[in-house]
Amino acid sequence: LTVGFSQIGSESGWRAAETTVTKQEAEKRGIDLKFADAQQKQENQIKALRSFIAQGVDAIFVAPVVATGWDDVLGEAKDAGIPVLLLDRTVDSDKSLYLTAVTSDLVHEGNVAGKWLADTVKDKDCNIVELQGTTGSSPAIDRKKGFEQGIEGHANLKIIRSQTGDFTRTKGKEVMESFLKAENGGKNICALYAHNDDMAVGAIEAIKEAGLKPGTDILVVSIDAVPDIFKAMAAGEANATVELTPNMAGPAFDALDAYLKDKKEPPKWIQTESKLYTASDDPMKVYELKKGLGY
Amino acid sequence: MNGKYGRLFRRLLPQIITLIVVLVLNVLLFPDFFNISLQNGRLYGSVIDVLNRGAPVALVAIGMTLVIATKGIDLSVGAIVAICGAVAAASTVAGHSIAYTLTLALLTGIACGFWNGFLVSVLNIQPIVATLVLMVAGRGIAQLITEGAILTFTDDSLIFIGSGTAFHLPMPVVIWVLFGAVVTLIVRRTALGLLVEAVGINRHASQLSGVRTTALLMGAYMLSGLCAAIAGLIVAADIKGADANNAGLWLELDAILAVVVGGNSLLGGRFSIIGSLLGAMIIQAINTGILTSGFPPEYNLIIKAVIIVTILVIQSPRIGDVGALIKLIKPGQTVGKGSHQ
Amino acid sequence: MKTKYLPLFATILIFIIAYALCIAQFPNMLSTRVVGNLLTDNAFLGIAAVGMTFVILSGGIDLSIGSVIAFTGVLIAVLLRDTGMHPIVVFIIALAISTAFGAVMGAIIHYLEMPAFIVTLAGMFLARGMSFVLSIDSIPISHPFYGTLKSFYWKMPGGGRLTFIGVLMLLVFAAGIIIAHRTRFGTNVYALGGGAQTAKLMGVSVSRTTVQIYALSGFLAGLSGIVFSLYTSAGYALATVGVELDAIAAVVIGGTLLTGGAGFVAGTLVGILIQGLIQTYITFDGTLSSWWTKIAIGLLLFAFILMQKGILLLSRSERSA
Amino acid sequence: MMPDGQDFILEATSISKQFLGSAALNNIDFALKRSEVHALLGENGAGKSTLIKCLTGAYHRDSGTMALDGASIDPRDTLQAQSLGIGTVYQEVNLLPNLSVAENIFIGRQPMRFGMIRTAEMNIRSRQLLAQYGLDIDVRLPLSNFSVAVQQIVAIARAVDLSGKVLILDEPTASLDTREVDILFGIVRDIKKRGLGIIFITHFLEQVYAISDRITVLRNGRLVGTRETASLERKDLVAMMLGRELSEETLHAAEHTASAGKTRFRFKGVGRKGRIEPFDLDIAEGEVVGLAGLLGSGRTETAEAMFGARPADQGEVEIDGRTVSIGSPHSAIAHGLGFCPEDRKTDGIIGDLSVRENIILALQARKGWARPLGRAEQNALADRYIEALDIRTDGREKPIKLLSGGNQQKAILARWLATDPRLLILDEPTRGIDVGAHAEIIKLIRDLCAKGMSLAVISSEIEELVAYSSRIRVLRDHRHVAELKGAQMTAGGIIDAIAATHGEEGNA
Ligand SMILES: Nc1ncnc2c1ncn2[C@@H]1O[C@H](COP(=O)(O)OP(=O)(O)OP(=O)(O)O)[C@@H](O)[C@H]1O
Ligand SMILES: Nc1ncnc2c1ncn2[C@@H]1O[C@H](COP(=O)(O)OP(=O)(O)OP(=O)(O)O)[C@@H](O)[C@H]1O
Ligand SMILES: [Mg+2]
Ligand SMILES: [Mg+2]
Repeated sequence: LTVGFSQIGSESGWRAAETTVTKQEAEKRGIDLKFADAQQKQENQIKALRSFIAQGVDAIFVAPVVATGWDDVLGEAKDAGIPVLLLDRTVDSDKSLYLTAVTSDLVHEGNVAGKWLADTVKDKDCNIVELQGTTGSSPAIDRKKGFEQGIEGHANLKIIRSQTGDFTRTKGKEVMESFLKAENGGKNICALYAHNDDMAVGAIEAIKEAGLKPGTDILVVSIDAVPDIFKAMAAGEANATVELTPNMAGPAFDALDAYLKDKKEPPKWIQTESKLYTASDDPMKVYELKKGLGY
Repeated sequence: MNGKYGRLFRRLLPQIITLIVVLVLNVLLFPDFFNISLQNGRLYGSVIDVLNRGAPVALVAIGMTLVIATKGIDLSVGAIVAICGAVAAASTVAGHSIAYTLTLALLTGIACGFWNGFLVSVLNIQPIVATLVLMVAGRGIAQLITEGAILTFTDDSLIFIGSGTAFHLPMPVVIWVLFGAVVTLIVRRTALGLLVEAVGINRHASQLSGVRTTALLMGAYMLSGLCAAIAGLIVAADIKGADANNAGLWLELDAILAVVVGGNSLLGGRFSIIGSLLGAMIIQAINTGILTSGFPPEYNLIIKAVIIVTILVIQSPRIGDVGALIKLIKPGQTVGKGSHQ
Repeated sequence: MKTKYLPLFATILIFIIAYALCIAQFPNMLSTRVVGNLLTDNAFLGIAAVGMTFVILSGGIDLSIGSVIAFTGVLIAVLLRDTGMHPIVVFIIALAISTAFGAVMGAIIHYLEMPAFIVTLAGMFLARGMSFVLSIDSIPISHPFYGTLKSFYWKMPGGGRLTFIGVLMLLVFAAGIIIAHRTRFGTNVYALGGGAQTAKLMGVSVSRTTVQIYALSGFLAGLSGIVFSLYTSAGYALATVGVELDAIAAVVIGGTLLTGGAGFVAGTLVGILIQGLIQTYITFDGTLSSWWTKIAIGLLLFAFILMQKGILLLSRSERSA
Repeated sequence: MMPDGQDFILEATSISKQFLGSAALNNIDFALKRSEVHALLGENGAGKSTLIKCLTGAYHRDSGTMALDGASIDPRDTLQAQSLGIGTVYQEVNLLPNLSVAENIFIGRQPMRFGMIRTAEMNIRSRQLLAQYGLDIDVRLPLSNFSVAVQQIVAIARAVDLSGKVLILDEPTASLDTREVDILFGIVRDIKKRGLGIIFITHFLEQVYAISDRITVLRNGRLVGTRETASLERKDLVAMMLGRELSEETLHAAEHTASAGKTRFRFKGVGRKGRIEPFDLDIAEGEVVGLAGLLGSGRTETAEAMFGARPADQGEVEIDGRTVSIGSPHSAIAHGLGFCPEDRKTDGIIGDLSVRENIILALQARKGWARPLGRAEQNALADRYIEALDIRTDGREKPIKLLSGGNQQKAILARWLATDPRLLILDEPTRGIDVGAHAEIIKLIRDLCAKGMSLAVISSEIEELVAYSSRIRVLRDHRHVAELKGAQMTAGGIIDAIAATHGEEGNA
């Protein structure tokens, strides 16, 4: 069985882990995985899909970089009789064009983070600063939306500053530094919400350098659950993270298997769990578990 | 002596004025901009942030200035930053000493520069394409070293480079200021500066005059590699980890911008390292200003573009030449000034 | 053989050799599907690269095209979503804006004597920023006219499709070749690349030509944006990041000198095809990790440049011998 | 005589032009008649080229008025001047090296059909045009494929073709040999008959007397006067230009006595495939070897092979009896060689650098980057040569590209003299240099030889070669074919030796 996998690229540790896990899962099942890295470009993904079709693979996995613009190429795959499975993000094409989508719910992730914060601070007034992901990317848009929904109805919670940190540690740290300066040395800030853990890890450094205690003076909540955030959590410097599992391929392969063997149509959306981790979840243990996954 | 410094000052006046204007804008947006306090034995404040965060661009701009002076360009610096950060991280994680790690990282940078220089000066490949090769492949090499993950390390002496303090200043600030001063002195106290300028203006004529153009070009790219390596160490040490995916991303554009805002011509020839360093600070001051201003991030790029265009229009060789501005508005009119031969 | 055409022939030769090598390894690559894909997938890049060729021939550079493509796409999507205008009207508006954008950059470059690199870099920031302001979300386009345009294709024997946008790219290249070699504007572009001062003394209107060149580049970037919106049926502010570098690489691989004055529009087409070939090859291979993909692209790029140098050197020494 | 307004085709009154404070032109009046060749003369830096550029819109004059055919004109750029019927050849060959010869000739006025250029037609017409100048080349090739001389002819052909009323030639003959000059003059006389006015700038006084009807002299940006050529004595003309008399002794060089010392440089079988056939050449201390030949005969190639600019691929070089290898200019300079190239614009000046930096460059390169010349030392060197060679500049810090052509040439010469070479190779050293300076340079060459320096000089001016050479090599078709010594060294003898080649012009 040959499966083509069009990955977005390798812009973060999380994605590297997803790639690793996908390769591991394929190997486990004896599947020949054709891997294509799109360097963050949709046009490259479309090209890759077309090449897969031209090669005549048995199925295609794609982690779409953006939701729109897939109708044509998915149609071509359908014409060629090749099932397409979406990993980690979905597309807004007609549902008949793909077999299934294995994704988490990005809005839900933000929501979980928001809810956690609302529950944690209770009635206390809390000024939140937000580190957004890359402007225009769907996780940035949806995680922002979800978080805002999560804190809705809590008038004491207020997002006072929101700026992009491009999903990177360096920018996370730099932007946090400017937040701290702008908000009275950080004394106005009660919590930090970062769209991914990497930015949170960078921001934690900035908070420490400003002479404040992350996790105590400023609460830190973020998304992804990469190993390094658990280290921070163990040190009491981060408070919560929402897991985005890198194992999207496992369920996808299972669905594909069932479909090819028994012609069993899987559900159109296989949602992965968005698990909340806090300091009470034995962070060091999770860290050890996750360390080897290629994050 | 006085005359010499007077000339230098006049040459840098536009940059100094621009920097002041940008800083004043920052103060208008954020009155506490110039507040500096001492925190844990280290100066703390937005201005210090500008100096500190501007370190990678400033360092890379030093090498880029010389490369541009030779009529070249180095697009690979961002990738070299990633490679050297990854090399350093991998080396400490493997348990090597700090001296070994630093040497290895810096040599790697120089080797990358050597490769670029070889393509440009010996194989005569156009600089933009020659360095494009490493720009594309280099990030892959860095990812190969870290396997796509962020390679974190805990070696305190390495971390010191990024977040340590010397003379109450963050280490990156000390490094770029010192390194900039050393390179400026070397280039200006020897004949190197003159020879580089000659090569950049007319390579063939310089060669016929006995200038070793190949070696000089090679040297310029190697210096650029070295600068990128130092920047790579700082970037990695700053976050205690090597992020092969994002370290130095688009840094080449910022560095080139810094060189040009610093008043250097992209066509090669006359150059000023101090100008480029001022340029780097101007750009960082803009970036920091945008971050502290509190505008939504959708506007970041527009603000940056508008400020850059404004700066360049003001620094344009045609400013003061009101005619040019009028002509821009209604082309067809003549300007009462001679064009140069 | 005329010296002038050597780089072009060298590039074509390399492409043929490389394609043959690919087929030897993956016989599947000799299919009309692959050929059709090569044209369709690179249509937007090719169109933008034609504009870039003119800019580079004149000794300039245009870093804004990637952003302008994205901006055009978002603008079209927004206009189609929010107004009842027909796509053709929207296309005209989009082309007018992108052309004007290019013309203004050209005017700034000429009249304020500022380096093209920086002016177009600012243009790149500005166009990208404007697309964010228009919409940070990706906007789908579902106008029936898009369906109509996409339904124009010729199914080649073997299952490959010769699409509307693929053919459009070829037409743009043909037009580009004619403009470059058969019009006064074309000669003026080469003249500027040979030396603006001299060109001026010889009576070339440097100001008009410069503005026209960047306007043309803006126009083609806009056209490329239309093609890209057809290709993806959407407008997205983060699309086509870094396309300018791909375009520059294609132009240069195609044998055009970045210093200006020498090169061919036709060479750019080969450059585009070579880049597409590299990518297709890597996908067919399918064993490379993300990082090895990058390294391989870099090395293949290098190999092409070296081969080009080699062929040129060989043929030169043969002639002088 | 017709009334004034009718008589003059081009009239300029009180033209002034300032460059950053220094006045290049000061209230110049200039009038060109129909059907006349008007020589514009003056020392290097007198303002001749600047005046031309003001007349053709390349520069914008600060003040003054112009009239063409009695109607007031104000050309905004060269394009407009061209469309008014003023064709110009500027001093440095101002053509586009990357365009084909035909495109250079026809740019902006290509034959068109249906909005498209008729390339074939354009090529045919270019060929026909150049044939009038005895040039039979492939006009489809890029201009850069051809030597400066050919480019010069192309520029002239283009300007002549363009000019409906006025033709301006700024030192068109600087790199042409006698045969080409004769052809050019034939054409100039032709168009003069057609009623055009011709402005002609040169430093060759024989040419002035051969072709011109009237002479206008400039000095230091001021008008000295306009005279009928027929009534102006050569000696008076020189005095007008220099503002002083030039002694007969310097003007007419005395016979040079070959004081051959011991042989110092020995080039044995040096050559380069496809460029220059292997040749033997010995040069003794204090000797001047002249290289004569037609354009494209391989003189420059000889020089380049000797200096390692395009290293020889065969033969060997001995200096003082020891075999050395010269693989690059750098090693040549280390061995005491110097080379002043013929194309000063592309191979000589470093445009944006100052006169001082240009002068010290080769010396600095020889010393290496680590041993910089002190500023005081640089200043002293620069000042010395500015004075010795009479380089007209507002100061040693002026960018060399802003100097007049002849002064640039002198600065390049200074660059090499500053290295104190043992063998100096000069390729057309006196191109574009005025009479006064010309005499100075010839004197300088003699002095240098007397001090023991050896020289190899390439020049298209045969008189000049005779004046200072100890021996003269004659080249033909990329081969050294004859050597003339002593009594054989007369202008006639050289021309005969060269003429043996005539008919089968080197086209390899
Ligand atoms: N663009 C410029 N900027 C400043 N000075 C200039 C410029 N162009 C010319 N000059 C100066 O103007 C003076 C006249 O120069 P011009 O070229 O007209 O001399 P010329 O008579 O043509 O000399 P030559 O015989 O050497 O060609 C010179 O002193 C020169 O240095
Ligand atoms: N009249 C001509 N017709 C055709 N080709 C020519 C002519 N003159 C020169 N060339 C070409 O230009 C090339 C370079 O000539 P080059 O100037 O180096 O020769 P040269 O002997 O140094 O002459 P000079 O120094 O007088 O210009 C020659 O090899 C020849 O191919
Ligand atoms: Mg002159
Ligand atoms: Mg010659």
